[in-house]
Amino acid sequence: MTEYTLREIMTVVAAREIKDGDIVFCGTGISMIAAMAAKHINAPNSVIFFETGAIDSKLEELPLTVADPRVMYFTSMNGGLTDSFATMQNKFIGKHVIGILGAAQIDKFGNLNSTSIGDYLKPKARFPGSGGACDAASFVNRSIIFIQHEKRKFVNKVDYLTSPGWLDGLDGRKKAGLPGGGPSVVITNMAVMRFDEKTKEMYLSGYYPGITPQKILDNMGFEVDISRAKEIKPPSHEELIVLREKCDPQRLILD
Amino acid sequence: MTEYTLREIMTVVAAREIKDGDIVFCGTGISMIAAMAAKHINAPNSVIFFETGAIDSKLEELPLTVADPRVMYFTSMNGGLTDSFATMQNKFIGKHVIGILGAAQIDKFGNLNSTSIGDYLKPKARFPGSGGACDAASFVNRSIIFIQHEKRKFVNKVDYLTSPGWLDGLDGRKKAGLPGGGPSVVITNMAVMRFDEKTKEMYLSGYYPGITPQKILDNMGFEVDISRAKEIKPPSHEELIVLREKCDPQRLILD
Amino acid sequence: MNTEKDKVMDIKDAIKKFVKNGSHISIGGFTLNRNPMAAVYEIIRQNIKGLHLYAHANGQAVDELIGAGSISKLEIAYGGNARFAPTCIRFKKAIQDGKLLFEDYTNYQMALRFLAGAIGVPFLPTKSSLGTDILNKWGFSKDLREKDPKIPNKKVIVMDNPFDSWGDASKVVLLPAINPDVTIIHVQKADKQGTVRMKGLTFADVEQAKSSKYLIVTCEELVESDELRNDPDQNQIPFFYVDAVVHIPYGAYPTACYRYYDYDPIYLNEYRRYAQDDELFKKYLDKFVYGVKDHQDLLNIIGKERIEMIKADSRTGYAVNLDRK
Amino acid sequence: MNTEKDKVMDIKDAIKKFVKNGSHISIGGFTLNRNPMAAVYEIIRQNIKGLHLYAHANGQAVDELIGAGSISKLEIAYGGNARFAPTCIRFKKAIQDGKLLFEDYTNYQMALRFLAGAIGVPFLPTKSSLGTDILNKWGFSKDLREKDPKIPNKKVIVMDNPFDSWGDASKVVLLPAINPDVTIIHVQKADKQGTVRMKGLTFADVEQAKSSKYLIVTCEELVESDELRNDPDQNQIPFFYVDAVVHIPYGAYPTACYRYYDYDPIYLNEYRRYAQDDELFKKYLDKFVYGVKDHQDLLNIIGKERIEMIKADSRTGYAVNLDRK
Repeated sequence: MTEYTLREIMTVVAAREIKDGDIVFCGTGISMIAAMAAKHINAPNSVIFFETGAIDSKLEELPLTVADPRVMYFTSMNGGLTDSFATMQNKFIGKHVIGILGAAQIDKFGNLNSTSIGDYLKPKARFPGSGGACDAASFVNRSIIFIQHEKRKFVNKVDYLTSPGWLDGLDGRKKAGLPGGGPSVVITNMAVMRFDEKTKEMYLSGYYPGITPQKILDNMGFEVDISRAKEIKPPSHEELIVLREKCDPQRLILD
Repeated sequence: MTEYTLREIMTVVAAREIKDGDIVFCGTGISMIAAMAAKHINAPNSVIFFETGAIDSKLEELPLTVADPRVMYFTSMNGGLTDSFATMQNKFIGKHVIGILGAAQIDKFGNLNSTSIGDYLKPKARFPGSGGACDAASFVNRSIIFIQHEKRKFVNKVDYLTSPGWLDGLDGRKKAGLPGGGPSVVITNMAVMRFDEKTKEMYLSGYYPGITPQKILDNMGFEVDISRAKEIKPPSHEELIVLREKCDPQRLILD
Repeated sequence: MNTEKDKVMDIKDAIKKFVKNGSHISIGGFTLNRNPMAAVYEIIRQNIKGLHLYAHANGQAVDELIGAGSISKLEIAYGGNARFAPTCIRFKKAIQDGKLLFEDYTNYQMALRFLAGAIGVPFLPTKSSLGTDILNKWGFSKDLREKDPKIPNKKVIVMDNPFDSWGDASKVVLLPAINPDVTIIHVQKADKQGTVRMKGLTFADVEQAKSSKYLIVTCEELVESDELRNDPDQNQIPFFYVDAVVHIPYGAYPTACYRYYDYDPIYLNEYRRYAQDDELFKKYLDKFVYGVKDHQDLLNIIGKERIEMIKADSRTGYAVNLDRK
Repeated sequence: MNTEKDKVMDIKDAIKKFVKNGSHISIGGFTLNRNPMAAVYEIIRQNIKGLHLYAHANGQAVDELIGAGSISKLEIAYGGNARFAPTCIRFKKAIQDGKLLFEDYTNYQMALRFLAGAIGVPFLPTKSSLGTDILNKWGFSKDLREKDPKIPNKKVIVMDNPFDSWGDASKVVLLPAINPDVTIIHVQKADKQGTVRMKGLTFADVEQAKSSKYLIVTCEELVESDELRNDPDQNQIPFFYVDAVVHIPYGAYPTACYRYYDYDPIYLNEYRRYAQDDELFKKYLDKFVYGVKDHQDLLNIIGKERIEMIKADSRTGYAVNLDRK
């Protein structure tokens, strides 16, 4: 078996979530590599697009932000913010969009905080804020969340609800008036969590080789069902080659 | 004195209303020639733009409609409908836009009908409808109206109020929530009418050489004040040359 | 919505596949420019009926569709076609004869309604038409609105500005979104996958395209993707909005297509004469629409000389000195 | 708004003329791309204070303006700059220290707010942020909202869909329009009169530009009008929106300008180190902003080699194989 880093398995697991034909709303960092990898591996007809307005970029080099000039090359179209977000809010296109999001905090319904910890007006820690994350989380039908597995990040209640997950579960999104579906998967440095189809509560779906479900629970601020958990298939040699040689040869993100 | 046709004097009188620096919302037909003439004569820095999205077209030939390919040549920008109307609704730009409109009926407050005569659902006569006229009449600060001087056109009440004039006079526009100012001038085949600053009621401002104020009244369905009326200065030789040689040498519109 | 790589189709197949009796449709272009005429003629030839048409000032195509009896309901801002038809003739007749359900908006309002549909919101606001009969006179009955889920419950809504006087507004008009079943546009260039490049004005084509469930693009030139992707700033519609790409040179004829050809004044003048009279109009359809098997066949009837006459000049993009009387 | 033929100005004069203490401003670009840095540095040098800044994810410029103490109020969607600053450092510090009045929106919402201002409506609707704290947590107090006529009475309004379930919506969020006193954008090409052509993504520059009372355009190349008007389909802003045209090559440096140059990773990494500490940041300003007399002077300090290093490749539009660690 080939050696791999945690960032590498996280990326590969995310890439596997992308289906052929998906339109992928891509953030910065690891989510971009996951989307690039998916195109090379399992979803050749998926389309990467960026909130900045770039549609189906030819990513010869890894962009460092969604506004990197590298996203503007050889696209189907270069537009702007109002175009890209409208694409997700569009009733026909939005259904085919999958979002990839990150956050500083997450609760058991997949609600995300990327704004601040503590008092909103004078926080203990300030993060960048929503950017397009709340928009994507509002509009798209499925989303992938990346987050580090730490007790302070998996919390009972997020300090600021930046991006809607399943809100208070069940039909919470529908009651709030949100169009899309909520998060489908949470990918951490230890595990993969999914949401119960009915209650929309998070459960442990898979753990990386060498990690126990108990260790995962120990690193969370709330309990989740671990009865459905299975070990995750590690990245294949081919998957790693794609990641390392095609997606991030400079290791700008993977390191 | 040079001979001229009625259409020619109407066009010249309209051109004189355009001030240097005005942005002219231009319709089809005679209004286009008036705007073109103004640029050649009295308002070299006025800007012609079309609801279809063409800004500051170089009109080497006369366009027959606002969608004529002739409006697309050598513009500052080719956009679309949402751009052009937003330009008029824009709080900073809109104040500098002057509209040129036509209609089938007009009332004493300059409200226009370009939709239909008779019952709306099964009319005696159907016209094209608003197009962008109602939008322009809603947004811009000043407008020029072209209409034939006939009793059936100057009516007490328009059958369908397509484009807002001063509505019911006084502060009617403000009460309705309309942003711009109402019509400033009505140019007919006999006369020039303006609106009282306070009551917003139409009055006779000028009549063409050879036309009496009484004849004008005889051709209207309502009374207007004629005490302020003066004879209109006929088109100069220079104005006519511009019209005939630069604006419509094929006499597509002037005939 | 379609992410496939090759969506090239014949016009006959594209119309058959996407346009059904009773479909809600919209068409691109403005008065006598870039109307998707080849597609419109094909709709008429396929005898598709009961269409609900959303139009701003789409001109020639609207009049021909109405004249052919394809349309049962119409939402429109303007039915005119320059001096060739100050009011579109078959449109005028159909309304005066009470043969068409219709409802009037303004051009901006129709554009905003397509935009609302394109960006996925139920309505968009404007200050246009406050105080006018656009607000007061509704064409569709309350009954129809209640029965037909594809017609909004209200034509428009006037609302007090909830942000007080913010934006210098006391009131706004809310316009319901449009999401047609099918939109058809004719463009200058497209690739097989559906990336679109228009030249000249885009009118409301982009909004109409994006608001629609299915999108048929007919194009003057079917080009390699590389040509469009080497300068994607010039493209207006990303491929995934597109369901069918149809290559039809002169697909907008007899209307204009900027940088390719002008409108044909002879055709449009002739059309006017035919359109004035019901019997004559039947003859028009028999000769120019039913009587030809496809758009190329129509062009053959028109003849090379006329086609040459309207060819665009490379500097200006239109036919310089074309006799347009 | 200005229809004059020649609006060319020096950056010093343009900033002095249009940006005042307490002005409400917005700047173009996104994170590390096409920020109008030359103009931003000039604002800092002219010691203009108390600015109210409207930002979506404008990145580097926002952080420098905050760090220099130019900003007293901020409406923002995102304060990050890629791996150079996952959260913008001076932005983070200012908020954690309680030194800035601020209010959070999303990127789409800020773009829509500029669009609302540009098209002259008091608000625009979206479905974004329903159920979130974007709606619940307001940064500006009720008192400030009542006192300051340049701040809307409400941050957002949630409204039931007045068209019932039309557009598949039960509720919408209404966002108040933004009309800044001044917007500054940096573009690839402009002519003397102000017609603008950007290359690559436009971000929200067009909406920001059109929403603004005054508009300053800085450009890489000042070109003849003919060049822009020969293909006006590629232009994005008509001249009459523009009040000042300023020719500043490398005017977006150290951020990127597509097809001209890339962002400078060395500068941005150095900036991060300076920004971490208050004293160091003063040194940064002294050396790179106050210590240079204009943007060219800054470029001189950076040196030809670095400028050459970030030069865009003509095929891709960015600096291929640039070391971006």
